[in-house]
Amino acid sequence: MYKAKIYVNYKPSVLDPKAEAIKTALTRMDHQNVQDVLYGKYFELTLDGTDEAAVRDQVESICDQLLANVNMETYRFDLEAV
Amino acid sequence: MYKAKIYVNYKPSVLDPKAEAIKTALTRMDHQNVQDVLYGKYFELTLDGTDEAAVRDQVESICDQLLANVNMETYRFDLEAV
Amino acid sequence: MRAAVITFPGSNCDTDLQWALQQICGIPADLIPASQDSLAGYDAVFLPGGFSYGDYLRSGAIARFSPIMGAVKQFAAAGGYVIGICNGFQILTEAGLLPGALQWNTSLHFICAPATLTVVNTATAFSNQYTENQAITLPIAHGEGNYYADPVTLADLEAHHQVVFRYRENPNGSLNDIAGITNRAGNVLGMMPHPERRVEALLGGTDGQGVFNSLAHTVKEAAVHVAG
Amino acid sequence: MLQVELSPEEIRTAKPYRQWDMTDAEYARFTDLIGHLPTFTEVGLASGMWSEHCAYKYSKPVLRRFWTKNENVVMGPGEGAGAIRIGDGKVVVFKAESHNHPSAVEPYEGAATGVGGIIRDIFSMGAKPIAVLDSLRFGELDNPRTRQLLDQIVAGIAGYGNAIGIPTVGGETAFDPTYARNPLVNAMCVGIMDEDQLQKGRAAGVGNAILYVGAKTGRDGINGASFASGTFSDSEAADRSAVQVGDPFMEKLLVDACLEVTNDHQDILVGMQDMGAAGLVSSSVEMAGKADSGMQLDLDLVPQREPGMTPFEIMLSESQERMLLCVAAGHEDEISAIFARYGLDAVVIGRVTASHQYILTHHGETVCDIPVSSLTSDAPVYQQESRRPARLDSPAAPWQPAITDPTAAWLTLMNQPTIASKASLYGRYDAQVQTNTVVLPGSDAAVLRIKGTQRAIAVTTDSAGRFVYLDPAIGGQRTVAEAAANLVASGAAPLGITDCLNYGDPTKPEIFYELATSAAGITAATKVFNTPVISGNVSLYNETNGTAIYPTPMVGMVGVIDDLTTITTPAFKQPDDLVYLVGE
Ligand SMILES: Nc1ncnc2c1ncn2[C@@H]1O[C@H](COP(=O)(O)OP(=O)(O)O)[C@@H](O)[C@H]1O
Repeated sequence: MYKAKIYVNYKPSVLDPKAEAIKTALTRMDHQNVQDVLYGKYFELTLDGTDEAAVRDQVESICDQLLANVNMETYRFDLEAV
Repeated sequence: MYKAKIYVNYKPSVLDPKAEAIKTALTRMDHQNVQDVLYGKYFELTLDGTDEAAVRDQVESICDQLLANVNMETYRFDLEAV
Repeated sequence: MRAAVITFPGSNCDTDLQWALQQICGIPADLIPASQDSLAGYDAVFLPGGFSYGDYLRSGAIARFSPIMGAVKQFAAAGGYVIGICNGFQILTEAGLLPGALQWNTSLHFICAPATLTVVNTATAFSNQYTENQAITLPIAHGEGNYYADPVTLADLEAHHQVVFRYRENPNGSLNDIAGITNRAGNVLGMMPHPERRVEALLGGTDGQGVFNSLAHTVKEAAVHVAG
Repeated sequence: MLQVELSPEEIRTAKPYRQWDMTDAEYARFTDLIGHLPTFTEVGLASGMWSEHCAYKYSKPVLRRFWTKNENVVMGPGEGAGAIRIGDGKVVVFKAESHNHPSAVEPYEGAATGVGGIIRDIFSMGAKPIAVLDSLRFGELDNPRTRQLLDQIVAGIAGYGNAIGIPTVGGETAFDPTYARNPLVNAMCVGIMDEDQLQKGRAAGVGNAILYVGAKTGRDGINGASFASGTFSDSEAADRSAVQVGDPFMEKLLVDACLEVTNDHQDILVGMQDMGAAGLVSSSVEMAGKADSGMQLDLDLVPQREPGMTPFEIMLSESQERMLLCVAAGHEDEISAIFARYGLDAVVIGRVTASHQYILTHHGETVCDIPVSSLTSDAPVYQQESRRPARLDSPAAPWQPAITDPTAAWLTLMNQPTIASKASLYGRYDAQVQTNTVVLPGSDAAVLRIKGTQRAIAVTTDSAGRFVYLDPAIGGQRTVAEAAANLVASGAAPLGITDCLNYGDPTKPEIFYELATSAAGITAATKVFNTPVISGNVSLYNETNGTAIYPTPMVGMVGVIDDLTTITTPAFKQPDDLVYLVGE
């Protein structure tokens, strides 16, 4: 069994309206020292399997096909046996 | 300067229709070995400051008031000097 | 001409489209569940608006894996006409049948409002009944209609005249005011505004009929050519 | 939530029911009714079913005096929603519901699940939902918390209605300090159907199956009904146990599947009801009660999202997007197969029985065995004491505005959020999906054509809390009159109303006076306009730290336009047209 911790974020070149809105809200709330906000998605998948390389490939393809839209997002993940 | 890596997730007892939908989709896509899906939010804040304890308190209050809906979500974060 | 309207779980403009096609524009239209995997016998395929699979991950992200999407891809590859409206547009980009992606509106709000568009390309199968630069008004109703493509893709779209409709006043942050585009081959259209909501004077106007009538015209001409 | 279940004897001495707002006298009454010391589950079910939210124990004497019948009414109060004829063999089905408390605690999900709940009431009757309206009250917008409430509540209504594909076509929004801590979120849903397809929520016919459909049961919103019947205080501001999350995608599948069942399988569908307040217990026991049946349910068969749920939790969970059907014995698989096509689970969890007992088993043990009526018709009803508030006898002198600069005065008025355009709010609602909306939000009433006919219906929601506060009787009349005027201005003939009665704590005599007197005002006006009350909902205990909101009855009215060409809209049409002022 493996646990994959997956991070999906907008590519730096894409303006993220949600992150912008959070930054504006923080400024309004007197958190002017917040320089930068990144807003992403975080997934944890628990996968049955014994072959780490195979599971890694599987997670890669799940990210690529489903969890991230590679037109505007990037992803990375950590895999650990559990 | 500090970087806070913040994870916001639904409380375990709260129904997460989004995670359910993703799990169903994965099953349909022949990823039957995915046992469990958690779908959360991930933020990175970059904050000016020198006093780690103060920045920690600040991040705590940002999470509590803005980034997480404590009615249904829990959060955790790591803080590192950058 | 015979049209297929795909019903994904969570589609909610499928019957509106069928009504507009059939009752108003006289184009026979069948509702096809997304679980089906054949589109034999149709001249055009419509992907309707709505919230397919709840749109819970990203709009259209899960719908693209429905069985019918294999058939839609084949249908498009063979030159068949495919039209995605609103959520249908989002599905087509997720499926790679159209370039780019649809992001959250810059206001972060769902917007339901009439939008005035310019028909910037009338040399397409979907717009030939409009006049060049005609202003038309169609309703928009979306939260994620903010068109994004990387600079190279965007330049490419413009260079090949793939933009069909542009907003006169950009409601959602779309790059280059894009409201609707085709693929390079010109047989796949995606648009955020809803032509099916603007086909009856009773409901405020008939500007949307042009999309359906253009297509009917194109299909009829093609049939005449084949017959001739 | 109690984790350890007390024995009947321990319950008698430890009185855990008090924390669920059940009194010692009610406990004694319940014990008498069932003939034994209640088990933990039994007393828990009674606390939910005997709450104001389910039993209307304080408001029933008031509701009984509403005028509920005329020649057009096909279904009056008592079912999921009322129904009234519009011609062409069709009926319009509608009801309004409040979700004030949940929205104050968790605005987005509170408002969203409010919309989800009222939609289920409509399609549980077999009607296709064609429109949603809302009625919103907030404190003044200078408060950041109020702005956030407004934003999130509107987002929640939009998030649910837009996704499910039912247009939100109208509503009203006003701001007053009285609602600062008790925002009002009332939602109304309207559906259309053929009269002969009307469905009822009943479980009849010994041996017939009780089918559970939709989302799994979780620990969300346990005993929300008794939560909704409590007031807020500062110390409880963090009461957050009753939050439910809506899943409009699931509900969209439910609507489509349930309508297919009601349209095509009338012969084997005995009854249908949604699981709303007090979840599984209220839907099942009410279905049994209405048919004078008994019922036995096996709780191990109830689809559960979490392990280890107790019978109390299973029965009182308010998980959303669930329906209960009664299906003729032998046809269970036929119906389940339909739901399966929509990707929905439909599970037989019990049967109709010949006795009049309500029997629940869990892990092989009987955890509840009580008369059905002990939870339904035998719930207590209280005649409250009523006292005319002193303020009504010493009204302030009428205020005479002195206008020196009309332009400035006009601008000040237009600047009031209550008067200003609400386009920034309703612009977030999909008002056009289903392509029936002829007159969009922003007018006096919304107008929807009925496809396949020459008719249209007009719908509006109205309330006037400040008027009712100043004069409950006239305020009640005025609320109905305003709704009627909105419809008439659209070219429609008013047909009937639904209502949400939003008040403070009814055990206070002054509050009860406001409730009873304004309801009498509503009744008087409904007779004048020939618009019976065919459905409604009560939200009491809208109080913070002992102070109640203005008494705020909300009226949702539906009218019919027989000919599409006679729809009227407010805008001036042409230069030189004459403008008339009609009335006194
Ligand atoms: N919350 C709302 N939801 C939908 N429509 C609304 C809402 N608030 C206002 N409207 C629309 O704007 C019109 C004017 O709103 P408002 O000034 O609050 O009410 P009224 O003029 O009916 O007293 C309403 O008739 C309705 O069409």
